[in-house]
Amino acid sequence: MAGPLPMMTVSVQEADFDVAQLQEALRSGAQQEGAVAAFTGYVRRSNEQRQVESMELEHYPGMTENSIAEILQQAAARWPVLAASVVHRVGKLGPGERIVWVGVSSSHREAAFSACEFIMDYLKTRAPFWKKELGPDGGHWVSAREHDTSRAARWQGGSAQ
Amino acid sequence: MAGPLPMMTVSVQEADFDVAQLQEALRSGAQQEGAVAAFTGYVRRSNEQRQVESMELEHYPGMTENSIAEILQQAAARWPVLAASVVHRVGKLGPGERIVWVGVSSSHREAAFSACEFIMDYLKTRAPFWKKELGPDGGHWVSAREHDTSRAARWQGGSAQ
Amino acid sequence: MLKVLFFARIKEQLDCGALELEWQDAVADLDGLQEQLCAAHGDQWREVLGQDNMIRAVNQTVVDGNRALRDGDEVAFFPPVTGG
Amino acid sequence: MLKVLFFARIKEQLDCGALELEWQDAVADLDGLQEQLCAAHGDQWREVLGQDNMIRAVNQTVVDGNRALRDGDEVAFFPPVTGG
Repeated sequence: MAGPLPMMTVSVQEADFDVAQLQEALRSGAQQEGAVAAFTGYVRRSNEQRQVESMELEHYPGMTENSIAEILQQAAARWPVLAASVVHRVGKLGPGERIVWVGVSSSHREAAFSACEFIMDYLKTRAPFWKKELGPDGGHWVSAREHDTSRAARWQGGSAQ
Repeated sequence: MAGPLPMMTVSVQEADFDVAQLQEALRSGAQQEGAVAAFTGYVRRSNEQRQVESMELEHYPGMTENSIAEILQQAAARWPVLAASVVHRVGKLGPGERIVWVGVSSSHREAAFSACEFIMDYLKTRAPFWKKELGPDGGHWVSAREHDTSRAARWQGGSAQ
Repeated sequence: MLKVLFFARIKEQLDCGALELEWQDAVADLDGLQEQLCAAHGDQWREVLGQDNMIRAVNQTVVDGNRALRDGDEVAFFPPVTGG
Repeated sequence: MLKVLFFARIKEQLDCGALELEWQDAVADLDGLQEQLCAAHGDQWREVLGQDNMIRAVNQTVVDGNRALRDGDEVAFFPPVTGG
């Protein structure tokens, strides 16, 4: 893409986050230009009829950050991204808590939407995180969804927008 | 759609807004379930080589709220939306200020993304708002973009997702 | 009585945001109302309201083409929208 | 020396998160390393590491199929990811 390099940030953290602050930081990184598309994922309250009392999020330190940075670079190569950020929490989380935030700033709203959804789809299938749900019946590792793999696959080959 | 009716809110206001608060309100309306896709639009700092010192946003009171509510209902009829909100500012705004926020909560992230983008595309072409940019060369009514019309048109006919 | 509203660039070009018109047969449809307004206010109005991309709404719903009007209707003339 | 890591369900099933292995010709590729681990630790490891959807990464990059290894490499075994 022409112009200055997009600002890209990745954070893997135990702490909760504030979506307004993250969005302000994203905008500063884009010289206060561009519209923002953002996605926030939360811990489910139940999954496949099982009540979720809490969730343990494990990851592969080092590989996680690198794989997300690569996902962001792929997004910036496909769309005119001004800035992109991913924050992903790890450790123990309660039902309804925020897990992940993805924000993309672009002068073109369709690019902001597409890049944000692309990043989420790849995050779901490429970044080494694993969710374990804890409930009254004990622990249960969340299964990967075939659906997520096919969502990610649809970005391959086709046109950029 | 099965299940409880989605919570839908529309606000046309002069005051600024906090995206984190709006997102919390959206989540409460969805019984704290579902992922959230959100879009925030901002006043440009320049447009077509013209510096923007401020912007006047005019609207058609009554029709604005009704047309946005209709857009939200159309989105909820196409996708499994748990809650959807639109906040749109009017009056005098400075460069870089927030103009519009659209948030959609859904248990399916692709539905959240699609419904949010659908609402923005329709908002751009159906809701009676008009932007006037004020700069060193005087006032300039922003022209409607053919591109926005074609973005909105692509939702017609085709499949829901 | 018909309530007629003008917005944005149209309002500025006509220097008029709203007016009211006594009900009469000549304004029993949108085209008739527009002709009546142009006849009463002159060439400037005829030029502005005749613009290609003019949008007309009746009772806050956009109308394509002509449409019958009833006593008490609210009619609006405005340019393509540019919000969001 | 090879560093070998296990994550999530695999880590629990093996009751092992990480181990180190002296460099030797028998572990000069991924398949050799996996066979060496199974031979050393028994049927439980053979069953767990032989699962269909096992993902293997070398130096934090996912690898499809076999791949040569070098002294100092970091190898990881993990199930399909479920973040986001």
